[in-house]
Formats: sequence, C-alpha cells, structure tokens
Amino acid sequence: MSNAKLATMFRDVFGSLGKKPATELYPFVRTEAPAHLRGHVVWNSETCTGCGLCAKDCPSNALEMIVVDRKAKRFVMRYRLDQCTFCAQCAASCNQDSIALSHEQWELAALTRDGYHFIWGKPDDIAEALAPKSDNGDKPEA
Amino acid sequence: MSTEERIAEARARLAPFTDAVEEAAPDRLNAPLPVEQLLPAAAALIEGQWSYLTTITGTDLGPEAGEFEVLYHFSSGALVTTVRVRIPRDEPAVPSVCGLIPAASFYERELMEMFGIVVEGTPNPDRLFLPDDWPVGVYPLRKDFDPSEATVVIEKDPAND
Amino acid sequence: MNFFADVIQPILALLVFPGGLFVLALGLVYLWVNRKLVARLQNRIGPRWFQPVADVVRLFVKEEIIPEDANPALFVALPIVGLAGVLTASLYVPLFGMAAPFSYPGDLIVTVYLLSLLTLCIGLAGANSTGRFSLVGVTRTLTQMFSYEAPFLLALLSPAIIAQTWQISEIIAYADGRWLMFTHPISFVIAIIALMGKLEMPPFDAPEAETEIVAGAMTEYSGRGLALFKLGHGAELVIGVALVTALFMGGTANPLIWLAQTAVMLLVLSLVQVLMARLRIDQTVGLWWRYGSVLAIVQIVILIVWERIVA
Amino acid sequence: MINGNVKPAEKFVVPIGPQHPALKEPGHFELTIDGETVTAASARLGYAHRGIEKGAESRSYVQTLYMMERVCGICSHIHGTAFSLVVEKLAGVEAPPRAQAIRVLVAELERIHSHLLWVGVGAHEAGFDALFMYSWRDREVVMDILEALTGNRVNYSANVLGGVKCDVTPEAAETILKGVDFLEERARQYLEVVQSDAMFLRRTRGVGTMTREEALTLGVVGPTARASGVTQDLRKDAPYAAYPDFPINVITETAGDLEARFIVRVKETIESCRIIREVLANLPEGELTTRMPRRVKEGEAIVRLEAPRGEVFYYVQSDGTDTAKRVKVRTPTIANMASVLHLSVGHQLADVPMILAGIDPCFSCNDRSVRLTSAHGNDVWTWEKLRQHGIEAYR
Repeated sequence: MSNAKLATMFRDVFGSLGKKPATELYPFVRTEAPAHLRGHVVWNSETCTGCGLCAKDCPSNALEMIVVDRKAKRFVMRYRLDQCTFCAQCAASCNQDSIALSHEQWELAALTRDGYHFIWGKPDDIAEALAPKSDNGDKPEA
Repeated sequence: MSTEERIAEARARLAPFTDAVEEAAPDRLNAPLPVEQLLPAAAALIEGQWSYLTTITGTDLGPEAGEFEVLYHFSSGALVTTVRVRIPRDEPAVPSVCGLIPAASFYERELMEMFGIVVEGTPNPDRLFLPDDWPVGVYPLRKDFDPSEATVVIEKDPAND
Repeated sequence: MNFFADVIQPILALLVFPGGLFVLALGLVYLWVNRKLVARLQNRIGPRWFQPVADVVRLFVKEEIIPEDANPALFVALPIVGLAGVLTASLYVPLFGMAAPFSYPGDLIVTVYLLSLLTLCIGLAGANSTGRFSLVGVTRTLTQMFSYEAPFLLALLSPAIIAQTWQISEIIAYADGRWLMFTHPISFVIAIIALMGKLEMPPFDAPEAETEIVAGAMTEYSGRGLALFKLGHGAELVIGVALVTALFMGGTANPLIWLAQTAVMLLVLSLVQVLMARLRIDQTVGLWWRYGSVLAIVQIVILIVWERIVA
Repeated sequence: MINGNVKPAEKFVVPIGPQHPALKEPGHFELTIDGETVTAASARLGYAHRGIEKGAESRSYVQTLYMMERVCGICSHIHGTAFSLVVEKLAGVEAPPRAQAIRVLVAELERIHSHLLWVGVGAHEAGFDALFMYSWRDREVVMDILEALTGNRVNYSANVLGGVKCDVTPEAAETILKGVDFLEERARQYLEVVQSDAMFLRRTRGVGTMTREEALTLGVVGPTARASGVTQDLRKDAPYAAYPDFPINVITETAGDLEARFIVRVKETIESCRIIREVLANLPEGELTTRMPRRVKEGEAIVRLEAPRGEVFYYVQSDGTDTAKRVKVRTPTIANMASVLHLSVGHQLADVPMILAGIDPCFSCNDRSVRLTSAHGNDVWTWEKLRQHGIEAYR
C-alpha cells in the first residue's frame, strides 16, 4: 500500500465541527418547493372538454371523469389523492391544459383517508352525477 | 467489429444448424431452431466468449396455439441474436444451458416457476421469485392463468416464530 | 467508630457519588457527547441531550423477550453482573477530579479486570442466547478482548513501572503535574486505542458490526437487559476515559479541568472513530499482536533502560 | 429460524435477510460458515416481487410506462426511458432530438445519484460512516437538481411515450451546471479517499476479486464487469437516445476487487459530470414530444440500455392493441447476483456484505403476488378476496 494514507477525510470531518449541520430541520424550517414539483392535481373545469383522456391514461385510477351533459359542459371530476402517484400523465394527456399539478400543495400526509377523496364540479352537477342512475340518458363514463 | 460484421459472424456460427436466420431489425437476428439444436447453437454462439446470454424470455403463444416459445437472447456488442425454440404446451421441456453458461441458473429458475416449463438438468430447480406457499402447478405468466387459483395460504410455522 | 465516615460514606460513595448513580448519569452524558460529536463531525445534527436517557427509559419499560433456548436465570443475571463489575471499578478510579473513594495496593489490575467483566458478561450473554448472530458476535467479542487486553495492560504498566506501584492513587500522586503523555507517548496512544477496542468503538466495532451480524452478542437482548448493558457501556466509557486521563494527563485536577480533559479525550476518540473504516476481526487481532503489544513492550524497555541510566 | 439449537457437528448457517441491517432491501442469503470463513452460499429472492411483467399484460402502454418506472426506486428514469424507447421502436416513432438529449441528461444525473448512493452504502458496509454521510449529503445536491428539473426526487417520470415532459430553461441549465461543478469536485475528493485511505483499503483491496475470465463466464454487467477489465458499456457499444451525439469514455479498471469497483463508479460519476456539461452546451432546439399512436402495430422489439448498475434489457411483444402481449425485463442485478454467490465462498463473513454491496444490488429491480400475513394462524386469502380487501381499504 504505497499510496495509502491515514485519515484521508480529515479536512472534511474536522471542518464540519465549525460548520452548520447539513440536516434540514424540515417541519420547523420549510424550504420552497421548485416550480416544477408534482403535487396535488388541480383541475380547471372551465376549459375542460370532458374527453376523459386523463382518466383513461391514469396509471393508478386516481381520476374519474363523470360526464353529466357533454353539450352543456357539465362535468364532474372525482379525484382520489390516496391513489395518485403524481406522475403528471394526466397533465401530459390533456389537450386543453385543464389539468396541472400544484407545486404548492405537496404536504399531503394525514392520519386518515377522510380528506383524500375529492369531487370537483358545480354543486348541482355533482348532485346529479352522484345520484343513482341518471335519467337524462347520459351514461356516466368510467 | 461493426454490427454488419457481427451479423455475418453470427450467421456463420449458426450456419450448421439453420439457414432460416432472419434480420428482424438492423441490430437483431432471429434464429428459430428445433429444441434439440438449442445446446449446440448456444455453444457455437458463446464460443470464445464472442457473445453472452443476456436473458431467457418465455412467451406463451396461448392455449389455442398450444405452444410456448422460449427466446434465448445472445448479445454481442450492439447485436442481439435471439435463438427461438418452440415447445409443445402439453409437454413443455427444454434442456438446461447451465452446463455451458452457469449464470443462466436464475433465468431458468424464473422460466420454470413462471411458465411451468421443465428445464431438464438445471442445477437448482427451486423457486426463485414466487413465495414458498405458492400453489403447485399454477404458473402466473401463462396466458390462461386464473388469479383465483392462486390462493395465498399463510401457515403458522412454529419453527419460524 | 465514626458511624458517618465508616458506614454512610462508603454506601453513599458506592450508590450515589462518585460511584453508582453519578457514574451511570455521567455515562449517559458522555455517550451523548460522543454521539453528538460524531454527528457534528459527519456534518449531521445529532441527537438531543436527553436521547440516551430516553433510550434507556424506553428499554426499561419494554417487554423483555427471553429466547426459548436460553437459560432464563443467566439471561437476566448477566447484565446485572456486568454492570456491577463496572460500578465496582468506578470506586477505584478518580472521577470528577477527586480522589477515588477506595484504594489499596494493586487496585489498577483489579480495575482493569473489573472493566473486562462487562465484556465477558456480554460474551456469555451472547453465547447463552444461542442466536446465530449472537454466536458469531461472541467469538468476535472474546477474540477482540484477548487481543487488546494485553496491550492495554502493558500501556498502563509503563506509568506503574515509573511510579513503582500498582496502586492507582500512588501512580496519580507521582503523575501529578508531570503529564506522562509527553514522556510516555507510545503508551498513551496505545492506551487510547486499546480503550476504543474495549468500548467496541469503530474501527474496533467488528463484534457488533450491524451490517454483518446485526448487534453481535446483544442481538437477542431487548428490554431491561439491553438497557443495563447500555448503562454499563456508558459507565465503562467514563471510567476508561477517567483512568487514562488520570494516569497520563497530570493526575487529579479540579472538576472543571477534569471535565475539559475528558472532553478533549472524547473529541479525540470521536475523531478517530469517524475517520476509520471498520477492521475485520482478523485484522484487529493482527494489529494488536503485531504492532500494539510490540510497541507497548518497546516503550517499557525504553523506560527501564532510561531508569537504569538516570538512576 | 434464528434461534435454532446449534450443535457443534451441524453446519453453522448464518441467514442474511430478508430483514437484516446490511440489506436495505429484502433478499435472503444463507451463508454456511466455518469459523469466520464462508464455505457455501445460496440465495432466495422474490420478497419484492410485484408481478410487474404480468401487470403489463393488462394495462395500456401509457399506464405501463409508469409501472415500469417503479421497477426500481433509484434508476427509475432508465426503466422509463427503456420502456419509452422500446414502445417507440415498435410504433416506428422517434422522439425529437431535444427530448433524446434531455433523456440523456436525466439519465446521467441519475447515474451520479445512483453512484453516490452506492459509494455511501459500500462505505457503510465497511463501517466507514464518514464517507457514507458525506456522500449522501452531496447526493442531496443532485436530488435537488433532479427535483427542480423533473418535479420529483425519485420517480422522476421525465418520459412520456414519444418524448419527455420536462424542459431545460437557460436558468435551470445554470443551476444544474453549478451543482455539477460542486459534485465533480466532491467526486474527485472521494476518488482520493477510496484510492488512498489506508483503513478503507484494508477492507477493499484484494477483497472479492473477480478476474476478467470469471467476469465473462459469470456474465456480470455494468460497473462490476468494467472493474474486472471488461470493456462493455452499452452507451458506447450500442448507443441509444442521444448518446450517438454525446460519446462517452468507457471507464475500466483491471484489478477486479472492491477497490476497483469503487474507483470505476466514482470515475463514472466524474465522466457523467462531463457528459452533462456537454449536453447542456449542445442542447438541440425543437419540440419535446412527437405524436404517439395509442395502438401499437404488431411486432416485437428489444432495447438494451446502460443503467447505473449495468445492462437493462427490455423485450416487448405487441399484438396490435394498446396493451402489450408480453413484456420481459432483465435488470442488471439478476445478472450480477450469481457473482455474489460465487465470490462469497472462501471469504470472511465480514466481507460478504461488502461483496454483496459491491454489485450495487437492487432487489426491487430483481423481483418484479401479493401476500398478506395474519397473526391469527392459518388464513386463506383468495385473489378475489385480496382484491376486495384492497378495494375496501382504498375506498
């Protein structure tokens, strides 16, 4: 071992004594998430055309598009946060850019699943979509 | 050695066994062979460590076709030479290549448990991936695999407590 | 007969100060300092001050699981015996800058062997619990003990020879103000490194190498037994550091200086600990027998020759 | 199992895993030891088997892409890229040059991440925690870069079929370059450490030595093979994505021991830094995605990629629908696993975790059924019941 030396990391190690630890004090000190972070799904009902590609492509079946009335643009989106893998395929599949992933809502841990089930849409659309068997002829799409 | 030269070399090595070597892609050769010729062909391909066995892929052609196809992928540089062996579904067996390529043991174990193909003469026929209590005779990668057959039995083994 | 001096004082010394509770508490503090220093040297934040205390409390509260094949009495008794050994050793070592409460000719040898009692108990405990990892750990613990024990004793022998006594208090009286670490540098270095071996600190942590044998001999210990071993380990750290400090760093001092001395010592231990990769057990043994013992003997020979020439 | 009575005449078997501090992932090894020397070794895998190959037969290509990213937690990008490339090949579509360059960029960042992680794990197995802590501290830098670039720290999901999702803005390039400079400087420092630290060399030099002949016979891949002097790197042998435009230097060592494996990986980190700079300096302009048909025409395709751990092999058969007929994944770890069993024999027990770590094993890559354990004795779960349970639990 001709080139062997003892304590090759001395500079790093000794230097750290006077340095601030690299540990992030997460819950006490929050750093801002980068702008491209993939967090909670955000749906824009105004621009949505109800094509359902997002739900079709979702690898974890976290999204469900219920079309109440396509002509009147009455759509209901069901989102299961606990199934979502935050892959952003829905955003990539959407031709209208109606879906985005938030970089602000990412601290999503909770003790129960209660808050993880979202139904988005206008209140009467939701009521109609969730009513057992709509009678206006439109079948809810899976 | 360029890929063209490698293709010529692979054809030359496989010439004694088949002349049906086809170029499936610029960097890929297919060599359908009868099962008896698998071992000599593999030996010819790896001779002098010209290529190595990348993996063994089992495919189920379906109950209607009544056959499995086992693909042995040999890589040499950018070229992949696939030796394709078809075997009947009701009596699926291939000879082990472990005598030539010891590293094939894991691939053969996977083939055995996933497709139920008998690999004759493989050094270790134990299960590799599937749980110990996976039911015997249920092969998950077969096309007619019925998930309900795979009941999961959890036995309480006093020795393991 | 003075009742207080003859009865109460020894009992207090044994149970509260400087032995007993005080050593246990100080042991936990030193363990924390060690962990914190290691963490800071690795640019981490390290545990908060109460972490070792919390660990021990938690372990005491936990259910103790005794392996089926182990002898339950032995399983329970060994940690107690080991801890008792260490606490007894604390009575002969000057702690906190004060003279040791007990002293008699030859107490240095007794102290060193009382300290080894803990290692022996851990070894026996591991062998008793019959787990695979424990058994490998035991062979390693004992092998390591046989390798560092001789150099450690030889290293402590050099102050003893120069002071011409086996009694700690007398060696200290001789060492007072002389700082033997400068006149006996080889012994000092060997004593520190052997102490690390005794405490199973990296690079000598092969007996409890977590990536190989989980926790070595103590693998099967969970609740109270593990807590006692932990306490014993802390106390051993205090006593070992105090012993080396007293012998090589100018004898007894006032409590503040003693704290500073031991803190420096802990820093050195932590630095070495951080900078080294773990040695395999065969390498440990080789290191000690090939270099450690030989160097310690060389130091003693130098001392004796020096004595003869000076005398 | 652990508390068996051991009689002196019996073979003394030390089980490592499925839960063991040396393995951060589940795998089971049985080592027969004599004193401290290993005399036999066997392996049992599958504890993280998730049936991904079967799962791929019932999902659309788009959905499978994300499942493939989860073959491995550390090299998720390479699996995503491999699947995208193989499906693009089947469909006769080629992703635009900018997308290919970004794929390379993320792949090289991922390589730095993986190698730094491995240096830490390897050092930890040797009880050298300072190197472990520092290399993992520095790994945070590359993870932050990846998070800023792709949106997540581990499952980057940078790929879509036919391109990539994330773009590199000039400002982002600036940040990446700064981080890469820091990482290169650190990697050079680690190279110094793994080459010269006397205590660490005692644990790595001459340990787990694999000759070139053995390496070729055992069919090892990636840095493990390159440390034994096998010049094999698919980025050079069969360049994919944008590697034809950004040629790499293959790094090899001849010693074949653990030290060589450390050196190869750290040097590859430095090489990756160079490639990243080159990609950023010559990033082609243009679209990020191209149109990708949902149904892929009938056929089969093979793609081989160089993951941080070695060769990744993807074989996909399509039958003209939007679902694959057969997907075969061969990960580098399974190719290297045989070498661990071979090399362990004759070594000290203390060296086995290091030899195992030496190939950078990834068990989740390796195992690609569901098991539910119940504390109440025998319990039979049918798949239907299990599915029902899953549905209930996630309602």
